Amino acid sequence: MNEAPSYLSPTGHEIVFLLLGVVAVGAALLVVTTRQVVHAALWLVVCLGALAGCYLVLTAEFVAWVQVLIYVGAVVVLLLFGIMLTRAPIGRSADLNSGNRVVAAVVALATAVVLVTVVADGFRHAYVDLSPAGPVKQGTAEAVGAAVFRYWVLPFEALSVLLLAALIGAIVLSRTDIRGR
Amino acid sequence: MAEVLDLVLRLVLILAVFLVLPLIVGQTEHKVMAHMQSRLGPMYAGGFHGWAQLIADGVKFMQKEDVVPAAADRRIFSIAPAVALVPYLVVLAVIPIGPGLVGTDLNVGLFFVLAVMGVGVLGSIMAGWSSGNKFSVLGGMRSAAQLVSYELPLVLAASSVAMAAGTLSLPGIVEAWEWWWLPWQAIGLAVFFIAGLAELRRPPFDMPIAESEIIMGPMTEYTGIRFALFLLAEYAGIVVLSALTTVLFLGGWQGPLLPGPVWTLIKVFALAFVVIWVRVSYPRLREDQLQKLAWLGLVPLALLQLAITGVVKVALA
Amino acid sequence: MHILYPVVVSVLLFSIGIYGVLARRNTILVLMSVELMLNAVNLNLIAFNVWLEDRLLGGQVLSLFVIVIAAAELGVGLAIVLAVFRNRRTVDLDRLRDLSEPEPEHEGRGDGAAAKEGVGR
Amino acid sequence: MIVVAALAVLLPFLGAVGGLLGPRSVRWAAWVAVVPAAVSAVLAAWLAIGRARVSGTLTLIETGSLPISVGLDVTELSALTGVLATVVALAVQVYSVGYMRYERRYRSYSAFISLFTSAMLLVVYAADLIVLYVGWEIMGLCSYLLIGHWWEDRANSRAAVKAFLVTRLGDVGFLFGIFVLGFGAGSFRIDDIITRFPEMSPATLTVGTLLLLAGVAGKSAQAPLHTWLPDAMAGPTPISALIHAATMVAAGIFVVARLFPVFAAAPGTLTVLGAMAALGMLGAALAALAQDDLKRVLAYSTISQLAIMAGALAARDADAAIFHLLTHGAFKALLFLCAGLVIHRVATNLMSGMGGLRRVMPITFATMTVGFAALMGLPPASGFFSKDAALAAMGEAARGGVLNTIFYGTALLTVAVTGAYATRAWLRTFFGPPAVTADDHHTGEGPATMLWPVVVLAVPALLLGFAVLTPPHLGTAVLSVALSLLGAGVVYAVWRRDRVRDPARLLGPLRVPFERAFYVDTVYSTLFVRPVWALARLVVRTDDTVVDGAVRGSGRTAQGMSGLLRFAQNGNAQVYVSGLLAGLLVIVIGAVVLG
Amino acid sequence: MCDMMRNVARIPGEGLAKGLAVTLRHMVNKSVTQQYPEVQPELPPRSRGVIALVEENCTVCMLCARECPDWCIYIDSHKETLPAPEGGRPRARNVLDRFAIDFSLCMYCGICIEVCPFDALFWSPEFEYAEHDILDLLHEKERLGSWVETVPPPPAHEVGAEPPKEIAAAERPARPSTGKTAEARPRRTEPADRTPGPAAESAPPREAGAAGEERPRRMAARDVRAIRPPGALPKKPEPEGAPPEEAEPRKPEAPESGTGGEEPPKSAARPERPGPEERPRRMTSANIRAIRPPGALPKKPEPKEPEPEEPESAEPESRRPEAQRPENGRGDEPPERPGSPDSGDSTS
Repeated sequence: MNEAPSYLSPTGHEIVFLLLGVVAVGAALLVVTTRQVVHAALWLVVCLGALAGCYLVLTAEFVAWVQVLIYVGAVVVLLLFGIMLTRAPIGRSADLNSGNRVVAAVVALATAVVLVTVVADGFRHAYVDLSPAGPVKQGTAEAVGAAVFRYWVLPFEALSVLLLAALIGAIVLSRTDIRGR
Repeated sequence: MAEVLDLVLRLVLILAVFLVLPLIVGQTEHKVMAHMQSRLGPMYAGGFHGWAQLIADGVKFMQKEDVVPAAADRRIFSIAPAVALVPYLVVLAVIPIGPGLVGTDLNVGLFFVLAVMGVGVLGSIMAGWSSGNKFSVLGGMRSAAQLVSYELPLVLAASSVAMAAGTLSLPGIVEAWEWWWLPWQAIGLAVFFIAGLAELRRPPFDMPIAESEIIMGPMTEYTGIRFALFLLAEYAGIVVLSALTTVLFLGGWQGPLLPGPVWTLIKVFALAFVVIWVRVSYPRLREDQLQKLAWLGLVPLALLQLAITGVVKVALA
Repeated sequence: MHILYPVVVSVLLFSIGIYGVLARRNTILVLMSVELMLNAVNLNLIAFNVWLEDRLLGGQVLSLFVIVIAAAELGVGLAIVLAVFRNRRTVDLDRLRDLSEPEPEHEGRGDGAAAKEGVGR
Repeated sequence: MIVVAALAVLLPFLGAVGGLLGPRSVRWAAWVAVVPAAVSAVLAAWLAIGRARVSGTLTLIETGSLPISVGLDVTELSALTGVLATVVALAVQVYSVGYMRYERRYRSYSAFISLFTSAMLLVVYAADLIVLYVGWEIMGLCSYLLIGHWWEDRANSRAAVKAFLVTRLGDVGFLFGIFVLGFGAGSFRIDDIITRFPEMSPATLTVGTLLLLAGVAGKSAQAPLHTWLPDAMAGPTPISALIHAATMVAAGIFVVARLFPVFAAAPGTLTVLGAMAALGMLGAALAALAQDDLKRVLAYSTISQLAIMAGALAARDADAAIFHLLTHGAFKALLFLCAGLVIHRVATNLMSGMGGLRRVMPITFATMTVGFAALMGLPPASGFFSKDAALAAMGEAARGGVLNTIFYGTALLTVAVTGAYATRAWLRTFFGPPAVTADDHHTGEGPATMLWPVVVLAVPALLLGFAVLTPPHLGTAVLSVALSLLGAGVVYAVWRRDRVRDPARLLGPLRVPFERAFYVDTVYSTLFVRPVWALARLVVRTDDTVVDGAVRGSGRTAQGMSGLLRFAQNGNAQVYVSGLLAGLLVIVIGAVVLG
Repeated sequence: MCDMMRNVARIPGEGLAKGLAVTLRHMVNKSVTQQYPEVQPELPPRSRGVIALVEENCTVCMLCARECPDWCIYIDSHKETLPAPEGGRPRARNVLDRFAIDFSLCMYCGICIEVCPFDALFWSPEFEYAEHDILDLLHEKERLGSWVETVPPPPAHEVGAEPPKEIAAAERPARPSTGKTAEARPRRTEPADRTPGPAAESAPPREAGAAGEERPRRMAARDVRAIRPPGALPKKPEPEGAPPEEAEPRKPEAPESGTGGEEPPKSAARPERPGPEERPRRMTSANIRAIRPPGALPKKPEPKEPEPEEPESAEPESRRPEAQRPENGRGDEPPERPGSPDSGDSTS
C-alpha cells in the first residue's frame, strides 16, 4: 500500500485503538483467570464492549453495534443464565482451573509468541489511513446491508438454516419431556 | 469552541431531561394510580397535592443506610444499579425531541438504541446474582429469560419501522413518517410497546420482581440510594420506551398547530400514562404465560408486521 | 492506522482464548473462552477488510456471520451443558471423563471414581 | 466287466455302511456282512476265471498338474489277489459270526471287516496310484480300528496305535514315492508308470521305489517296521487272519509285484529289499521259535513268510512271490482261524496252556496240521510248491552275487527254523498232556460257522500248489524239505524227551532275546521313542516357556505400555486438545522455520 | 340465540379493554379517601379501642388477671383494716395498689371486661395511644382511669323494650365528677362524624371545651348499654371538685341538643342511636356513680339504691360487700355470680 508512517508517532485513532485493545486484552485475561464464574462473564462483557469500540475505530460501525446487541445483549445474558442454572456459587471457587493449567499456559504462550512473530514479520508495513480524508467509510449499515444482500445472499440463507437447526437442537437438548422413541 | 459548547449544552440538556422526566412520570404514576384505585395518592409533600413527593422520597433514600448483605458479592452488588441505569441515559442521547433537537444523530441510531437497551438487563441480572439471596437469583434468572424472549419481538417490530422508513436513523424515521403509518404499523406498535413493557419488567410483566412471591426479585437486598437508582432506571425506562415508541410509530414531533417538541412530549406522556394505566389494570402474568405470549403471540405478530411492511413497501415502490 | 495493532490484539486475544479453553474446568468458562477466540478472529477479519478495502465487504460480512454462528453455537452448547448438569450435577470438565478407559488394575481408584459418579447420577 | 470289478469293490463298502447304519440286530449285521463278501468273492472269482484284463476309468479328477483317474484295472495279478482277499474275507466273516457271536460290538466289527475288504479290493483293482493310496490308507484306518476292537484293554489300544503309527511312518514314504513316480512318469496311472519308467532317470526310480518300499515295509511288516505286527495280535483272531493272511500284509507285496517292472529297473532298491527280507525272515523265524503265545508264533511266521516273498521279489521273481502270497494267504488264514478255534476252546493264547487237543478237536487238528504242513513247505501242501518256487528263484539269483548268496543261505536257514517252530507249535498245541481242564460248554469243536470256513480253507491250503502247474525244482525242493524236516526233527527230539516242557529250551540263553524278537522294540524305544519323548517334552516346554512366554510377554508388554499411554487417555478433553494444539504449533514452527 | 350472538360477537381483548375502562372510570370518579388526621374516622359502637378502669369498682378479685389469655394485666394490692362503724367488728378490705394493662401484649379479646363482676373495666373506642417506645404501652391505673372519660354509653335497646332501670336512675341529678381528668384527656374527635358535612369537620377545634362538648355524646350511648356505666370516683371527685362549673352549664345543653338534635344526618340515618347521645359527660358520670352500687352488689344493696348519691353512703356500701364476704363463704365462688366478690379477699 502506501508509505506507512512510523510507529513512533501514533495517530489519534491508533491511541484510541490501543487503549481499547489494552482494555480488551486485560479483560480477556481476567475472564480466563478470575476465580469467580460470574465475574468472568462480566469481564467478558467488558472485553466484548471494548472490542466493539475497536470495531468502531476500524469504521465497522454496523458490526460494532451488532456485536453489542448480540454479544452483550444476548450471548452474555445466556451465559449468565447458564451459570446461574448450573449453581455457580457467590465468591471464589477454588477449582475453576483444571490440572492442565501449566500445559495450557505453555501452549497459549507459544501460540502467542509464534503468531505475533509471524504476524509482525508479515504485516510490519501494512498501513491503512482511517482519517476522514482517507478512503470511503465502509462499515455503514447501508454498505454492509448492500454487501450482504447483493453478494452474500447464499451464505446468508445457509446461515439462517443453520440458526434454525441450532434452535431446534437447543430445544430438543434442553427439554426433558421429549423422550427419544 | 462552539462545537464543544454545543456538545456540553446538549449533554446537560439530556441529563436534565433524564433527571426530570422520570420524576414527572413517577409522580404521575403515583397520582394516576391512586386515583385509579380510588385513592388520593400523595397529598402533603410540597403542599399542592404532594407534588414534591418524589423529591422527598429521593431525600429519604439518600439519607438511608446503604446496606450490603454479608453474603453479597460487594463489587457487583454496588455497580449493578449503575449498569441498570446508564444505558437509558445513553439511549436518551439519540432520541430526537424536535427537528434537529437530538443529542446526536447516529447513522444506525435505531440499532444503537436496541443494542444499548439490551445491556440494561445486565444490571438486573447482576443485582439478582450478587445479592446472595435465593429470591434475588430467581428474579435475576427470570429477568434474563424475559429479556432474551422479548428482545426478539422488540427488534423485529423496530426493524419493521426501519424497513418502512428505509433508514436506521431515528430522526430519519420521524421525517419519513406519514399519518397512514399508524394503521400500517399498528401491529408493530402494539408488539413493540408490549415487548418494551416486558423489557422494562413493568406490570403486568413484572414476574422478575413479583413482590408477592419473590419479594422484590433482584432488588430485594437493595436500600437507600441504590434502590433509588433502580427506581430511577425503571422510570427512565418508561420515558425511553415511550419516547422510542413515539419516535418510531407515532411520528415523533409531527403534529398540527403545536411546535414539534411539545408534540413529542405530549405523545411521550400519553404513552407513559398508558404504561401506568396498564400497570394498574392488569394482574401479573405467570412465567409460562409470559413466555407463551412472547413466542406464540408477539414473535409471529412481529413477523406478520414485517411481512405486511415488506408487501406494502414493494407495492408502493 | 497500522494493521499490526489490531492483528496483534487479535493474536493476544486468541492466545488468551486458547489458554481459557485448555485451562478452565467449568464448561461455561470454556464456552466463554471460545467466544474470546471467535472475537479475535472477528477483529482480524475486520482489520483486514479495512486494510484491503474489500469491495464485497467480505471481512465485515463474515464477522457478522461469525457472530451469528457464535450465538447459535452458544445456544446449543449451553443446552448441552445444562443437559450434562441435569444428569451429572456437575459441569467440571475434569470430572466428565467417560472417554477415559477404566483402570482395571487399580480397582480401588476405579471404584472410588465410580462411586462418585454414581452419586452424581 | 468293469462294472463287475466296481461292484466287487463297492459291495463290501455298502455292506460296511449297512452294517454301521442298519438295524441293531446281530442277525441283520451278520447277513449284511456275509452276503456282500460272498457276492464279492463270486465276482472276484468270475473276474479271475475270465482271465481277461478289465480296465476302465470311472472319472478323472483334475488337480491342475497331473490328473487323477479314478479307475479300475483288473490284471491277472489283481484278479488272483482279489480272489484271495475276497475268499479269505468271506471265510473270516463267516467265521466271525460264530467267533464273535456274543460280542457287543459285532456290528461295527463286521462292518469294519467289510470296509477292510472293500479297501483291499480297491488297492488290488486300482488303476491309479492315488486311488490305490486311498484304499491303502483306508486299510490302515481299518487295521487300527480292528486291532483296537477291544479298546477297553489298554494294551489293545496301544497296539492299535502302534500299528497305525508304524504303518503311517511307512505310508509317508509311500505317498512321496507315489509322487516321485507319478511326476517322473507324468501320470499316476499304473500302466503309464510301468510303460514310461524307462524315461525316468535311475535316481528318480531308485528314490521313488525306495520310498515306496518304506510303505511296503510298513504295511507288510518288513524288517525295520515289523514291530507292529506281533502286537497286532491283540485284536480278535479272525482279524489277525484277515490282516496277516489276505489283506494288509499282502498289500505290500502286491504293490511291489504290481509295480515290479519299475522295481526291477532299480537294482539298488531290490538289494535293499533283499537285505530287508533276509533280516526279516530269519529274525522273525527265530523269534517265532521262542514265543509262547500261539498267535505271536503265527505272527512272526507271517513276517518270516512275507520276507521270503520279498526275497523272491528281490530275486526278480514276482510270480514266485505272488504264488507264495496266495498259498500263504490260504494256509496262514487257515492257521489263524484254527488258532482261533483253539483259543476259543482253551480260552488262552499261550501254548503252555494248551496241549493234547488233537483228540478233543479232531477237525481243527486235521486242518491245522494241513496248515502247518503248508507252512513248513512239506509236500503236497500248497506251501511246498510256492516256497519251492521262491527258494528256487533265490537260488537262481544267488548265482549273481555274494549278497544274493547270503540271502539264499538265510532263506534256507529260515526254512529249517520254520520247520522247527511249526513243529513246536503243532506239538505243544495238540500233543502232550492236556494242560487245562476243558470248559464245560466248550467241549468239542467250535460252532459250525467257525468250522466250515476252516474246512473250506484247508482245501486251497492243501491243494493250491497243484493249481499252478509248475513243476517243483527238484534240488531246492529236496533241500528245503530236508531242512524243514531237520528242524522239525530236532524239535521233536527235544519234545520227546519231555513232553511237557517247551522245546524252546533248546535255545538256552538265546531264548530270551529270541522271545523278545532281538529287543527290536527296546532298541526302537531307546533309539526313537525316548528321544522323541524327550524332544516332545522339550518342545512342550519350549512351547510353554518360549513361545507362549513370548506371546504372553508381548501381551503383558503391550498392557504395560498401554498403561503408560493411558495416562494420556484420561478422558479429559482439554488434555487432548492441548496435545493437539501443541502438535499444531510444532508443525507451524517447523513450517515457518524450514519453509 | 342471544348467547350465540354474544359469543360470536366477543372481540378478542374485550376483557382487557374492559379492565382499562374500569380503571379509567375510577380515575375520573371522586376518591373516597378519608384524610384521617384531619378527618377522624367514624367508629362503630362497641369499638374496641382501649380498656378503661373504674378504680373504685375494683375489688381486687383478680378474675380479669386470671382470665387474661395474654397475662397482660398486673394487679397489686394490700389489705386494710377498717374500723367498724357503729361498734361492729373492724373489717379487712383489699386496697388496690396497682392495676396495669400492657397493651403491647393485649390482644383486645375483651375477656377481662366480660368477666369483671363489679363493672370495673370498660371498652373505650379511643385508639390513638401509640407510643414511640413499646414500654410506654404499659398503662398504669391512672392512665386506665383516664380512659373512663371516653367510654360511650351503651347503645339503645330495641324499640319498645323496657328501658333499663339504670336509665331511670340516671335521670337523677348526679354529682359532679372530675373535670380535671376530662381536661387532661386527649380531645375527642367524634363530633366530626356527627356534624353534617365532612368538609366542615376537617378542622375541628382543638380546645378542651370543644372536646368536652363532644365527649358526652359518646357517653350518652352508654345509657343504652345499661348495666354498668362506670363513673366518678367516689372520694376523689370531691377534692378535685374545682371544675364543676364547667360541667354544670353543659348539663342543660346536652339534653337540648340531644332532644332537638335534628341536624346530624348520620345520626338520623342510624335510628338505633337514640337522642340522648348529646347528653353531657358530666351527667353520665353522675349516672355511673349512681348505678355502680347495684352492679357491685346485686341483691342486698338494692333496697338502698336511692341513697348512693351521697358520698357518705358510698363508703358503707363499699364496705358492705366486705362485711358480707364472710357470710358468703370462702372465696371459691364462681365469678359469674355477681354477688360474690370473694376472690379479692383470697388474693389479698
